[in-house]
Amino acid sequence: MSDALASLGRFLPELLLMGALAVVIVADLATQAWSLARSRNLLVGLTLAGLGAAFVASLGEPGGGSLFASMIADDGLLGVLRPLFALTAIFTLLFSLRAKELDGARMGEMVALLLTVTAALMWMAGSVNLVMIYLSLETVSVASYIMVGYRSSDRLSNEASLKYILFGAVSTGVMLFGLSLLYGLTGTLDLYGVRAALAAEDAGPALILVLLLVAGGIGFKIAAVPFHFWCPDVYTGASTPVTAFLSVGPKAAGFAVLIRFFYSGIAQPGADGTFAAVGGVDWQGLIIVLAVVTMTLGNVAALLQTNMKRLLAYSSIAHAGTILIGAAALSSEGIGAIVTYLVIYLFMNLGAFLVVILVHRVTGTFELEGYAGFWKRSPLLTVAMGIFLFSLMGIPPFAGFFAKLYVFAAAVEAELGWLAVVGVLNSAVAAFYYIKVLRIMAVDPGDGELPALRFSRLDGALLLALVTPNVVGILFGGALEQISEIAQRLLDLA
Amino acid sequence: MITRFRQVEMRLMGPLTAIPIVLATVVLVTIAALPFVSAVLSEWIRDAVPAGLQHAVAVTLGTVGFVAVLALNPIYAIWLERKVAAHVQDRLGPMRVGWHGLLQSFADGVKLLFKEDLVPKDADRVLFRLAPMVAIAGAFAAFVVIPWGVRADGAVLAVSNLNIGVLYFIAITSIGALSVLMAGWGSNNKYALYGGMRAAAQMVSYEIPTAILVLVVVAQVGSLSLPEIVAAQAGGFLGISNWLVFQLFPLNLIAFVLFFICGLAETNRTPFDIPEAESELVAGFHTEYSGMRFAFFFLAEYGNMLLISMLAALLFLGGWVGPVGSNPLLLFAKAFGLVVVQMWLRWTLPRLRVDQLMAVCWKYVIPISFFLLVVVAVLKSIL
Amino acid sequence: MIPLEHYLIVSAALFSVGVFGILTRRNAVNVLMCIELIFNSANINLVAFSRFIEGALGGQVFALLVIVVAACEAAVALAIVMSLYRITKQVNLDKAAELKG
Amino acid sequence: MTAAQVVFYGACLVMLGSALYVVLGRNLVHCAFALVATLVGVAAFYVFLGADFLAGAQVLIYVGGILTLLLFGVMLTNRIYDLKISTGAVQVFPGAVAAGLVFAVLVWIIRSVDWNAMDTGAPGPTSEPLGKLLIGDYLLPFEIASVLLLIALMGAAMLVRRRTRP
Repeated sequence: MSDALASLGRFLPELLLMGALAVVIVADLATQAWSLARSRNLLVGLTLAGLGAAFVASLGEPGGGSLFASMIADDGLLGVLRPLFALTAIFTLLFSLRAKELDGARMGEMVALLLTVTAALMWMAGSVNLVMIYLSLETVSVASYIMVGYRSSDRLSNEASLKYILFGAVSTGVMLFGLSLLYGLTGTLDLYGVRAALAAEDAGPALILVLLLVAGGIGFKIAAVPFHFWCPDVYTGASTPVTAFLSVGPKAAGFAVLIRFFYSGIAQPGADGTFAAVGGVDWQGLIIVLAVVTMTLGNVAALLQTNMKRLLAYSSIAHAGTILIGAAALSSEGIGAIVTYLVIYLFMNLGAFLVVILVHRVTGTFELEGYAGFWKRSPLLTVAMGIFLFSLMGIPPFAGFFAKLYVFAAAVEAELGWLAVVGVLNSAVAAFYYIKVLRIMAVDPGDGELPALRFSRLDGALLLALVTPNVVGILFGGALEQISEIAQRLLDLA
Repeated sequence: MITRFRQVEMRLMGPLTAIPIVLATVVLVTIAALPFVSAVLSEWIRDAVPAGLQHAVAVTLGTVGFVAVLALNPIYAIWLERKVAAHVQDRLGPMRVGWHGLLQSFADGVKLLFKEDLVPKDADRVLFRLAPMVAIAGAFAAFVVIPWGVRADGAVLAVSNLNIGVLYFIAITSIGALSVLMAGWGSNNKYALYGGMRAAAQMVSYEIPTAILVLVVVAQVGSLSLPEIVAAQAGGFLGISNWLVFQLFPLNLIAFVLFFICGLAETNRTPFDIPEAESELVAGFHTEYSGMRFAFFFLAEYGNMLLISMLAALLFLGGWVGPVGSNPLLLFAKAFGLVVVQMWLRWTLPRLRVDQLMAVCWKYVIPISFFLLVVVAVLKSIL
Repeated sequence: MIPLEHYLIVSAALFSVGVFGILTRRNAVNVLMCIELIFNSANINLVAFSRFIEGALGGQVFALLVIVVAACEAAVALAIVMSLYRITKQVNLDKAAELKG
Repeated sequence: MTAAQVVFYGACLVMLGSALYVVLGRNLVHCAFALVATLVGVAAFYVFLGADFLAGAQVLIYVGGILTLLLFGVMLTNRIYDLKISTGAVQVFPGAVAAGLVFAVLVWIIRSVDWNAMDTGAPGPTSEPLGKLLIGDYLLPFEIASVLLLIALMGAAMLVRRRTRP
């Protein structure tokens, strides 16, 4: 009991989110009679306050050690990802104010879901116990299913949600079966205990089976091939802010679980920051295969897309593959590279989705033809999109370049040079479809005379907030180093 | 002619009336002497039965005993219900068959036995046949964990004395919801289906407050085992002041009333009998049933009535302990008292509407139950 | 005494049956039932290991929480099925193909 | 063969048989009721493993809750008069091969691992130690489960509520 009380103090961001959840639910009930706009403003304001407070509370150095009887590791990985999740949620919330799909929708459930899922992402990122991993992953999933189906009178939204939940339930069910076998093999639910047990005794083929089953659940969350089938449909069916959220938040948390499970659970840290697999199974090959297949398939499929949201869906699959290269490096540099990538990915991907939302607001379409001639209507938006896409491509001096650089450097360091080469080649393929979008926006003539675009102040602020980190990525070098270092240094591998 | 027929009837029925009266007396005396009977029986089992079979024989005997009581229960309960109904409505009720109509239920039973066994042409035969069996199995299975009393040597008089007795009870009663869904769907009749779905929704909804209110008791006693819950209520002024219903006044009184209301709803009794509302849905989920299958549903309904009353008596009214010490008959007296209250309510109160029914559950009963649970838990940790 | 392997093999069989159902069934609610089979097979494992390997109740706590999760997932999934059914009047997964995966 | 073994293998048969019916049956409502048998069989397993509280919870939540939900799902998403709800199963043969393969691999692995099973004996009443674990070591998962329940309740209610566009 005293352990729980002691843990509460270091659990402030999550507690703030839960407090905000309670307030929002009551406020939603109390304002049922209000006009839509008025209750919407109040709810969004309350949620922003909660998320902002959680963001502030999550800054600063993590305390190390574990919370709640070894359920959560309060380490650097969690320390970096907590503010990232809060930030993603803040952007999502502001996006949803501008998304045409959510015009006139009641926001009570949406903000409640957003608060819950943010907290659950934090739990997921910190989990060092099999029960916690499973439960937090399911909480994120269930909240995501509902968010995807939020427009319940819309057919696409419902279909996407149904596919998502059936696919998700199967993958997590399969993962659960794997976790149950792992529990039987090691006799403990604690991740560090699992490592100790596996280090003492090889598990052989049973562990391979466990890894394959668990990879199903994690692969589903990070949208890695072959567990990606839901991704394009869900991205298309969900309202765009939700899509933007799903492409950043759960993916980052999925990678955190991947790091925890593979690095803390079935690998032993060596002296020079490298890791060695335990339990008699060399799982590096599994990650490498996943990375190569995911990257390649994502990029090739993205080439064929004519719908912006589907294109971004496949692009996010390809990025997941690139990040997996960092996981295959089996070194703490690889972990740092993953976390850095995730931070930068937040700004570039959310930026691209913001442009999609703003374009959809005036054109009402997500098809690529709708983007024709935007240069004439709004040079500013086109330039912003250019920056986001160049960053996603990994062109210097934009931030995305550094993200890729770190990952590839980690791979080279781990003597996986050929994997880095595959990654670079894939980036070249990716350039084709990103540039295709830009060409349509900048070069293709739009049909007829369309009025120039006007931004609201919120749009301008959001664009500025998302463009800046991408542009000044090079200046951020120091900050990125620091993030990477915190994530590595304090990764609690006890 | 009619007078002549009546005379024959009366002459025939007069002596037969002795049967139900004698039967009831025998059963009641056996129940009162149960601690003694059981001690004698278990001694006999220990001596005369081979070691491997002792447990099986004991369980079989117990099962036969309570099945006998459960089978007799509706015969008397239906008669009682008709009498109560009649007197509420300023009538006499059954008077013809036997003394004050005591043989009426036997006559009805014989009639039901010989009725044609109908299965509608387009019905789902498997489910249609299975539904009454599941209904009665669910109702009877719940009785397995109901303890009837304790012997002098401390042994509990129950077929199976589970230490999670209350949880088992809540779990098994949820099977009832399945049986009405089966019946509703299997009949291939829209009234039956609507009735079945309403009944299932109602049972599932009211299961929540029932479970919470049981937890109110469990939180105070600190055990899921029914004999321990009863043991905690023994003693006190006149042997009744320790009954849970009188503790923490008025919290437990409210809990008891709510529990009883939930019990009414779970057994689909008026004012919660919307699933079988005659004026709306013909007869609800058992519209298409006749003969013995119909009788099975009836048996299950009266079994459930007795069950919920017994549980209320065990949880709140001290079970088998009371002013005259400890005796199984006390439990039966309390339970039958509550059964009569159920009948009284049925013939006094009007029926709720579907939306009112759900509103009562979700907007009032569940929040109040939660409130009670929290307050009781806090008080328990302070006191 | 029933040996541990027997529980595990029964659970593996249940898992395989669930997988078979997921591969072959096309009704959304039916697929949900098959998912429940998978959850249950994992739960049998957890409880069996908790008794035979760990000797503590960790696995039982896990199984209890899995049941809770299964309930949540079923509730949300059925809500979505209902919602979709209102729009399309069918829940056949092959026909829910406005979105082509 | 002792009585316990007879009951155990009987439960296995019922469980697997009804599970097979769930995936092979033509009538969806029958499939749902077959699932009841499977779930009760699993509860019987829990009893065998000494997990009495879990067995109760299994029947209460699965049979009383989830199954009723599923039945409502089946009954409400199909026309009332249409009793025969066939679900055209596709790719039965490849599906069977894949599932058979999965089963073979699982059995091979289960038999190849040396589990070091020790029988610690029936753990006795589990409700009290389980409760203590839930508010002790597993406090956080327990609280997360309550958040999950809350959000699922809210979300499900929101999804089925018919929305009128303003």
